[in-house]
Amino acid sequence: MSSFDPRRVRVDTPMLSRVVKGRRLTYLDSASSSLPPRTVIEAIDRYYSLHHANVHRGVYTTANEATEIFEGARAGVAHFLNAPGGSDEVVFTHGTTESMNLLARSWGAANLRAGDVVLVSQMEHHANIVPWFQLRETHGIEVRFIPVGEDFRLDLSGIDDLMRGVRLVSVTGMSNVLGTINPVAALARVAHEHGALIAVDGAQSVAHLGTDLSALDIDFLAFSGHKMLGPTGIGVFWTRREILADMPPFLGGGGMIRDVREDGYTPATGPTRFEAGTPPIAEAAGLGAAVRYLESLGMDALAAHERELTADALTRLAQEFDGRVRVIGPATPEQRGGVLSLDVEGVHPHDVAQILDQYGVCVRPGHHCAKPLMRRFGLAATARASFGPYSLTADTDVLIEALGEAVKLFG
Amino acid sequence: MSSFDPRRVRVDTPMLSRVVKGRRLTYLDSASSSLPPRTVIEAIDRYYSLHHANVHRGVYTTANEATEIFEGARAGVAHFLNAPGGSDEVVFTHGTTESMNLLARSWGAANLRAGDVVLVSQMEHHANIVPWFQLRETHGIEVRFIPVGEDFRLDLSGIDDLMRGVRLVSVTGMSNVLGTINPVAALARVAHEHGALIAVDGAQSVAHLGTDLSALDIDFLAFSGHKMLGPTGIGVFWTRREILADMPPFLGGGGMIRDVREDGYTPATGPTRFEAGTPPIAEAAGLGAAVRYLESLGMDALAAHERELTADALTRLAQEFDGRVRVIGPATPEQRGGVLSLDVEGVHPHDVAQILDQYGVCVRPGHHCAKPLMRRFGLAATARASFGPYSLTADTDVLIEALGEAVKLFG
Amino acid sequence: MNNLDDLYREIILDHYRSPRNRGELESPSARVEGFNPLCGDEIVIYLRVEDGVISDVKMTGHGCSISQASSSMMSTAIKGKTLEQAHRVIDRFKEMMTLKERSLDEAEEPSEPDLRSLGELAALAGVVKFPVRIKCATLSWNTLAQALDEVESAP
Amino acid sequence: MNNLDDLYREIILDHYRSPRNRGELESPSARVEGFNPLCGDEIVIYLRVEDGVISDVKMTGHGCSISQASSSMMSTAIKGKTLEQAHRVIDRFKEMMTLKERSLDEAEEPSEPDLRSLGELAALAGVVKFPVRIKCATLSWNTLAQALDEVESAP
Ligand SMILES: Cc1ncc(COP(=O)(O)O)c(C=O)c1O
Ligand SMILES: Cc1ncc(COP(=O)(O)O)c(C=O)c1O
Repeated sequence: MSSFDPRRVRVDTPMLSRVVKGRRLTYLDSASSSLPPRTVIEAIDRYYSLHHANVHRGVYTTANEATEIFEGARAGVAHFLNAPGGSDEVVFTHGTTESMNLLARSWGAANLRAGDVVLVSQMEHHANIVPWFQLRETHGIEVRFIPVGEDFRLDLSGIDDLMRGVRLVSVTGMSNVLGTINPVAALARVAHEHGALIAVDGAQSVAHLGTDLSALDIDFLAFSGHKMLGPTGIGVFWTRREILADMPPFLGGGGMIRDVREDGYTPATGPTRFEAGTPPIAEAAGLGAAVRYLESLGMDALAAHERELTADALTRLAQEFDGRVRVIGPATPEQRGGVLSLDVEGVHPHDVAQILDQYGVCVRPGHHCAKPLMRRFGLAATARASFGPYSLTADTDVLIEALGEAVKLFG
Repeated sequence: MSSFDPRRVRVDTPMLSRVVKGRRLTYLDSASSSLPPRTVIEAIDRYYSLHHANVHRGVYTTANEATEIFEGARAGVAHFLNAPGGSDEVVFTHGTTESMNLLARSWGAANLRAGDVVLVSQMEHHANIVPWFQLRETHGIEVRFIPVGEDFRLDLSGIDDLMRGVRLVSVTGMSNVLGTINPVAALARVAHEHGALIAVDGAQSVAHLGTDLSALDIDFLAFSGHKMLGPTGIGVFWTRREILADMPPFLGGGGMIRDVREDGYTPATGPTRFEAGTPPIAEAAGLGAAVRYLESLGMDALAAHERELTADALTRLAQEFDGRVRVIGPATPEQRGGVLSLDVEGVHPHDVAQILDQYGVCVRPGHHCAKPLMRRFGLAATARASFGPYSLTADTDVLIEALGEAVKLFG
Repeated sequence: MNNLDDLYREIILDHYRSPRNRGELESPSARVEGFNPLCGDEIVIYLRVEDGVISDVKMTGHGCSISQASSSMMSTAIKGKTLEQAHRVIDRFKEMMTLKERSLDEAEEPSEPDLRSLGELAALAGVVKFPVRIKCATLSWNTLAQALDEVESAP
Repeated sequence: MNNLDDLYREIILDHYRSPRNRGELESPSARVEGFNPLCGDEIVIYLRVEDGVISDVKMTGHGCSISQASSSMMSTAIKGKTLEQAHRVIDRFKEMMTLKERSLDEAEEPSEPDLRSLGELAALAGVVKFPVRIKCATLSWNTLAQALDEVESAP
């Protein structure tokens, strides 16, 4: 056991006091969205009650306070990521999805020509697929997929062939369906050797493993606040200062300009260029509190905790159900996170989730926005259970109890 | 006096208890961002504490609750706007700015050809200018400006000439600098007579005047939550159901698809097609509470209240300062909202705002993201005071007291 | 676990495990696809209509027990029926499924006469207590309605 | 209103009302533009440097009292000075303006020796109590530093 105490986190998390169907909530859907601690909720509340104002260009006291909270959150995120260039590399977006679109439509549209290849993987979330398909339509790029092997890991055996013509490798740090943790550092080396850049979809990996950008030699990173104990409506796009400086604007509007005349406009410099319109200010207050909270827990301890839970759950699911409950993902806890995609023999994932709800257990049925991956394994859907900092082995107990009912009911 | 009571609103608004420089806050920056009432803050708090989960595809109890809150907010907004097609016409975005970009890049890119004209006005916010400039770069459209007359109103004398080649008229319902309320219904008639469509930037008008979409024959509407007592990070794009059905997707990612294969994707139908990624869920909870609150106040009463305050302020500013404080905007309270852009002779707006802050008065100096308009009137900046539902004539008293100090200090 | 039993009646599980009328029809009078974007359920209905009578019906697709059982039970309920009769079954079934909208706070059991006229299909009445599942139960019915439209509007 | 008096010293208001060295220079040794995106302040500095001495300086642009007074006072402080001396003035001025970073909680008055060596410019010391205005005060100085760079790196 690490020194990290999930029970403290539970006390901090108001949602875990919810009672559903007469049972305390067994929240196993952190891969979809995590439960924010009170400190995050209060940061938002306090912002709206005491410091709310639009940011930038404000001179009055509360506008300065709002700006300090907003820019303080940016600095907090830069610290959390250990970003080599500090705050000037942190762009606030509205989520991983917007961050990936920003990457495709700003950097991608400016730097990729017809025939250039973007290499993604078969286990990507749609957020790291559809924007590239859209760029294919407008700019004629090629989108190529790294296959996923039977072991639920990237099959890199043909990587040299795959890299032909590749200008950007864009992969998820950790699969939101399989739990697979990808070898990002190795992929970064390969990409750079081939003169390509590398983007990481960090929606899961930043939240559950942490990311040290000064140690990891990547070029772009995207993630969401709501998956890391923060609020909805905010995300981050990170890239190195030199790259950011050359990226053309994405969305147009107030804030992202230096000048607008009737005959044209001049974009602003720095992260501002990509933050058109009133930014997510209260959300930044919440995200700032979330990264402080995560830092207080320690990302390593948190990852170790989830690894332990996963190892325990993998073992017990195998023991209890004798093959009737299959986990779609790596069977060993090494190099995988706390995401358990369940395939219950003879029971549709929708029904699994429905039965589990009767026990207050929250799992998510569906394709988890990863249809190419589901197709690869011949599945329409899975029932996905996923852990967070507040998860306990007791959650696995209830999961197993409820799964037992599902198996029994459907005989 | 209308039956509407701003004092009740003040009691409901936590920010108005703030004390700054030993003075109670005199908040005159609602055109930038409005102060949310407790009911909005609590809706967000309650959402995160009791009902937080990712929406859609959820089967478990709290995921259903979250979905109901989110879709309930959509229905609430549809009701607030009296949208003829109901919720199916309401797309949640992250603000007016994103809504205008969605309009330009989805409808605009699909329907406008090189040489087609988008007619905006000289008093537009950058959010309704820069996206069209960007479309000019990529699609070769022409962006034409309706001039603003010396009376600070649209000069429509040459409208027939201006309409040549126009496919879309896109104007603000109310200027965020001048307070001018534009004749949207008349412009809609002109646009439709010429076979063009009309979009309204409702950032100010929806919040301060209200919009009845069943009475107003417009085609597109964009606005922001944070300007109408709601949260940051959410906005709305509205269009008629038939138009929405034919619009191609905007951003790509999860949620906006029906299917994704390795060789392509099929977009979803309805508002969902434009809501890529995890949407602003807590923000929708807050916006839902905001529209309920605004409906309880009554938009007509609210508009009347702000009109009274404006009439009073216009008169008193003229009396007190004998021309040294000029209001850049219509001099009569008819057809104008509660936005007072001040030009204080010999005192830079930045200094005006700084001195006013000493009195706890919040006004915003700058170009208010309307540089073409500022240029039109030969100004680099103004100090803008703007009213909200909680404003009182007592706020104008403090404003005048503080302006007196500014005038005195700079002699 | 009273609630679960309401949803997963034995007859539903039986239709789920052994769906009736699975398969495709060659040159059908109508072939219509249905899709529930929320949970990914898919259905394809093939109808053969002769002299105003649904002489054969087959279905493919995948989905949860509720959507699969509902479509299976539907197929037995409409096979051999006139178009007119099929419309009536659809109406009655959808009426049963919209009870929730009538009594929003608490989904009541439908009254007896409704249920009797629906036969086996009455087993799906418990679905109204699980509002998210209503779409699962109605998918095949909406798709059938479309198929009937197609047949009726054919030249 | 003690605070306001700290910011708006009489000498600042004087320079704001009657800015020194306004205008342009023909064929200057350096012409550099500065811009504060936050409040829109703009400045253009023209330098004439002869034999390592700033023989003339002119400025155009617009901005608030602090930015205008700061640039006006700067122009009188550097005119006739060697490049070397100008650099020293810049350093001392920026030191005064970064006090806030040293004592974050409460901006202290700079210590006496610093102030004396700055002459008139010491009047701007109060700006550190208004953190948002520091950028107004330093805009012209950063622009000047760029202009000196340009002169010094000229072939
Ligand atoms: C008229 C107008 N349009 C657009 C906007 C932009 O709104 P947002 O910054 O919320 O996207 C604003 C507010 O700044 C506005 O006043
Ligand atoms: C790996 C991965 N990428 C991207 C996303 C999209 O994140 P969001 O919906 O917050 O934009 C998710 C979460 O759904 C994810 O798990």
